[in-house]
Amino acid sequence: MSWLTNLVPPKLRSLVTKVDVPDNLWHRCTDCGQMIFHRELVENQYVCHHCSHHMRMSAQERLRLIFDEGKYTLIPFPKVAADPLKFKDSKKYVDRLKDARAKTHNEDAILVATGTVKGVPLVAGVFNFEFMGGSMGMAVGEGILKAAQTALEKKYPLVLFPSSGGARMQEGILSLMQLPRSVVATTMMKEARLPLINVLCDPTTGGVSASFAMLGDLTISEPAAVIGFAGRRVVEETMKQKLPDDFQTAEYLLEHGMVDIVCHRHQLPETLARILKLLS
Amino acid sequence: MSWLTNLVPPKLRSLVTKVDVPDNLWHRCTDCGQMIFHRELVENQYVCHHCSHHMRMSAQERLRLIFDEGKYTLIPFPKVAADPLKFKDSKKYVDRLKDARAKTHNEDAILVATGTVKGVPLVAGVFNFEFMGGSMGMAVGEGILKAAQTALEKKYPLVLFPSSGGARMQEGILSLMQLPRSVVATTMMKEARLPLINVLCDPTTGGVSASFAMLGDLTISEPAAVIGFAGRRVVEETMKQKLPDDFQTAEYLLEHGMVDIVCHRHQLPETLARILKLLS
Amino acid sequence: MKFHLEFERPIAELESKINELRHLTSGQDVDIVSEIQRLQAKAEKLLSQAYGKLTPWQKVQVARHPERPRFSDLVSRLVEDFTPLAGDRSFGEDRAIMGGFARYRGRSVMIMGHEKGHDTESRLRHNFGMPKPEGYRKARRFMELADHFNLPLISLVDTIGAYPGLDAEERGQAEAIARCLETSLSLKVPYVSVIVGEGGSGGAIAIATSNHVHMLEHAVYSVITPEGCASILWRSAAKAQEAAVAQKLTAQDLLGFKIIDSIITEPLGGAHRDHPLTAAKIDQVLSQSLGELSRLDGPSLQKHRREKFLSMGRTLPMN
Amino acid sequence: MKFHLEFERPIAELESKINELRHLTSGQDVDIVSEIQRLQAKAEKLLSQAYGKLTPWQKVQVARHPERPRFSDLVSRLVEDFTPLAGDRSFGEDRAIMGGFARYRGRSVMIMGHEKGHDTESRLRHNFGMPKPEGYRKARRFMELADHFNLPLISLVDTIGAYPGLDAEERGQAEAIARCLETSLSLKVPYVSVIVGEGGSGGAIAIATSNHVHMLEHAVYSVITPEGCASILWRSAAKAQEAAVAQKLTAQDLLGFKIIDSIITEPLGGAHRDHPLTAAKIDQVLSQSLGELSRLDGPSLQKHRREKFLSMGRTLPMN
Ligand SMILES: [Zn+2]
Ligand SMILES: [Zn+2]
Repeated sequence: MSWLTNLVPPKLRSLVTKVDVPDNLWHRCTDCGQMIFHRELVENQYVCHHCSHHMRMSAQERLRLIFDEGKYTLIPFPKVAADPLKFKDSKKYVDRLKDARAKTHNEDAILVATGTVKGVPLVAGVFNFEFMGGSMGMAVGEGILKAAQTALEKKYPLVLFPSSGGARMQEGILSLMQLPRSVVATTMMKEARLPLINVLCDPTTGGVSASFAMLGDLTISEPAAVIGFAGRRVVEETMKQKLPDDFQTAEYLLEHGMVDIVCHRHQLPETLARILKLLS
Repeated sequence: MSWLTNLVPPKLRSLVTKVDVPDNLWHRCTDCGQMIFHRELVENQYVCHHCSHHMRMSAQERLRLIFDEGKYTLIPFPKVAADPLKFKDSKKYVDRLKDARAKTHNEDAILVATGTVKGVPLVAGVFNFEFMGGSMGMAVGEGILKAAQTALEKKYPLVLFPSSGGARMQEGILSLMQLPRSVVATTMMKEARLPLINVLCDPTTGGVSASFAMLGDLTISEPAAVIGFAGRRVVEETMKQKLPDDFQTAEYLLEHGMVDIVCHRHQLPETLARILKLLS
Repeated sequence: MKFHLEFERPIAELESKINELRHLTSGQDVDIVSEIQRLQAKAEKLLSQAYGKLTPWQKVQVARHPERPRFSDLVSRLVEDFTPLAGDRSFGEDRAIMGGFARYRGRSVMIMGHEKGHDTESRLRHNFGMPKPEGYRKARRFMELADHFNLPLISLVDTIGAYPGLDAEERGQAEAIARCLETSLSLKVPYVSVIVGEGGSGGAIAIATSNHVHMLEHAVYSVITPEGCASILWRSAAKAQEAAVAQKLTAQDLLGFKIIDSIITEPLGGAHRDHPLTAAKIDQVLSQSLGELSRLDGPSLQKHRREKFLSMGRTLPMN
Repeated sequence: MKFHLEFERPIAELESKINELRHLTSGQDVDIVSEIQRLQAKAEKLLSQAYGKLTPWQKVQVARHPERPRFSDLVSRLVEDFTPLAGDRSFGEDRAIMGGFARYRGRSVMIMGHEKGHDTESRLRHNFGMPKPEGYRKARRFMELADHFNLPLISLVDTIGAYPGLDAEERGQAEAIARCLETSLSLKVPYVSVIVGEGGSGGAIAIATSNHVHMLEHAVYSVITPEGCASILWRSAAKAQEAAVAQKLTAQDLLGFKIIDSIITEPLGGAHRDHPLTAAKIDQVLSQSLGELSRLDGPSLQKHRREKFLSMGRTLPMN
């Protein structure tokens, strides 16, 4: 199971594609346990053929799948101070960053790009869960701000795809400050009356859910994505009782009034385009 | 028990003072059942000495108790079409109106007045529950609108004291239209950033609660006042189970986030003045 | 047509006879064909007679007809690209009110309305069209989204009233309705309502505080149900028929009081007999209404709406 | 002082000795009096030494001290005519956040903050200062009221974090916090925060997105509790002390990162030893802060707040 990352806590562990997997590799569905041929999985947009489980995918893959003909333009955003806390747990933060960069070929946990979706131009900000659990630090904050700024300049809608365990603890208080900072970005979009859609991907938790991710004009979610503020285990310890099976899933949030649409990945580009055409 | 009115349904029946009660008359507290000397009751602002139960009182009495030295100026408001539906149940609406006017010496279920409360000038709109259960028809709508208009002209705060079973059924759809009409009044106050306080008196239910009464900048309530949309009996029939004893009381609404302050009648002028001084 | 109201029985019997005869002939038997034509003419005459002089109580029954077109029936015929949105963003998703973005005659709009459901399962799912506070809070979100994106707002009203339950009271039913009214009166977009079936009290006005209010011919709109009115004023719910008369709750009465802007005629025998035609008639009025309103700017639309409600009752004769 | 932290024990023993001696003398015995003075000087020196070099973990303990001044302690000393308001207008009254109108140095303000409570009953009543969604929605009401009436807004922050319960998650804890941030960033009134005790994660920033953020000398402010950080990154909550060091959560660290605007010195031996003096020191800083901000108009205040947060981290050295 070399294709399972161990970097993140077990509950966040998921199927992660490597850039260089051979075509004949098999994956096991993290939900139903069935084996799936790598090529088939990619062709099916990382959705299990057997149970429709939506697996996580890299930011690059998502950009390729969302944009028409897989074409998009990456938008660079300012670099940030590296490791201001000189943080170290069992490993130095700088080394974790180095590893994550090597693994993902991304600078940090977000990619910002522009392109068209079924003909509709938009700016997308896509989280990469493979990059330190998609955690939001200063770089992600800059990415979101740059995404909004680009949307404002071009008068495009902004679609954000969070997939994150929350704030990046290794950046301490600076990561907490990304909550208000990312909300400055959503506020600018709203003041310009440009559409802002969040597509919540698995998982959208912690500081990410408590900031920009809940502030879209519309909130779409991928099926079964985990969405919540406190982690399931923390809540379990607090409540000292078993939680409902569907606790913090997209479907649970829909019933609790937090999500507008739970959308199958295959329908996502069409859905986004339909809505954005109505709002333009 | 001649001093108990039978005009209104039992649950709305309450202690009602007549204009000509002799000083040596006794009242029975509708809550604890203790007997109270009329003069003492009036002196204690219609609050039971024994159990602090806040009894209903006429609009005139309330105006006298709220304003400094009992002095205020009544503000007339436009007359409305009489009985446009030619409504009749066991009795003609026009006759009910005639009786209510004779009994209360009021034109309809609201009085609008201006004066000072602990030195703070304000406009008050006070419901008279004795007048057909304080029901809101066209006249009450005009009263509320006039109250807001006067407040706007004088740049005074507006304090409304609903005590009403809801819309006046005998005016049919025209009474339903008082919901949006009264909300035009609250909206004008807010747009002018003049303070709008509702003091919910027993009862504040039906269409009155579903309009201006819930839209104050601040919501104060008299202790134990019944506040809700659907009547308790209707809810009981819907739920087919016993409701909590304190269901729809002011204290229950405070716990459920709908009320800011439950204020003893004796403290009300001081509380209003303190808040309005802070907001001026 | 699976369900017939009491006064529709003779017509229903006639129609079932016509159907029987139709099965007997392949079109060659001239006698039977002419008999069918004769009966059909008679049925239509009966329908036209019955629906031409419906009593207020019969209108209540027609407005509550289980096959009367629902929000879902109408929305599928009135608009394209309907994209339902969900949730009040604080407690739950209440399907007694549905709504979302859509394309109406080529133009983007927000459309919302009460949904009663059409069978046991969907009726339960939509709580029989009786919203709880989260339904009104969702409606308010729709209003605010319409305003934010400058989209005309359409509401289709069909509810017996707000849900009178413990949970609804607990979570502020009154506040939720009041807040809907407040938001409605501040919108700066064209806002048009159609009373499609029952316009029930606060549950209805919460999403009918609009620039133009139209009403289907046999719909009813009142401050309280006839049953509720009867049980309070007559002390007997059985007096509902009497109350319905006294309440003046028909479209014809309401037009007289200048509470509604127009009456939308229904297909012969009521809206439940022809959903597509009903939708087409609504479409016509909606289109005209939105056309008129789109000539006003935002502040004028807001002012128009407020003045419309302020003027209500003021022009009635004084005695 | 009924409660002593581990590192305060030697001082506490000394103080109890001083108290004993005080009971022995009526002030005539010169030897005892001078002994008391000597011990007192020693106690003060010990206090000054201990509090002059508190470790981050000790600061966490001081910030969590059960006798640390609470919202209620401070509000009664900072303002007059405090009029607490209640309710989120949609679900409930959450006493983990308190607030209302008040008069501060003669001027009307809105003041709010987390309230942890001071004994078992009040701790339960205030849910140990851990807000649920209705608490944040109430806070948003306070913000909107402040904006509506053009009143400066003061927040006193002291929470271990938002309540991590099923009900809180169900009703949208994340949404409620996010919405608080959104409202905070749009206010057009002066907004000043003081981190009084614990500044715990999203639960704190929800009411600390202000124009000026001040912090008591021994308060802590972090993205996650040291225990939570340790259990995730060190895989053991027991490593909390180590995590506290790595997190750089002290006022001194945060001033270095330009996250806070100033440090408010605490009375000798910590805020819990002298509530009135603590309030006086907060008062001084608040007054200066509000004075400065009151020179800006509404749009400038909003812009100042947004730019303050946008600039955070941007001026740090790149490597
Ligand atoms: Zn599977
Ligand atoms: Zn009593």
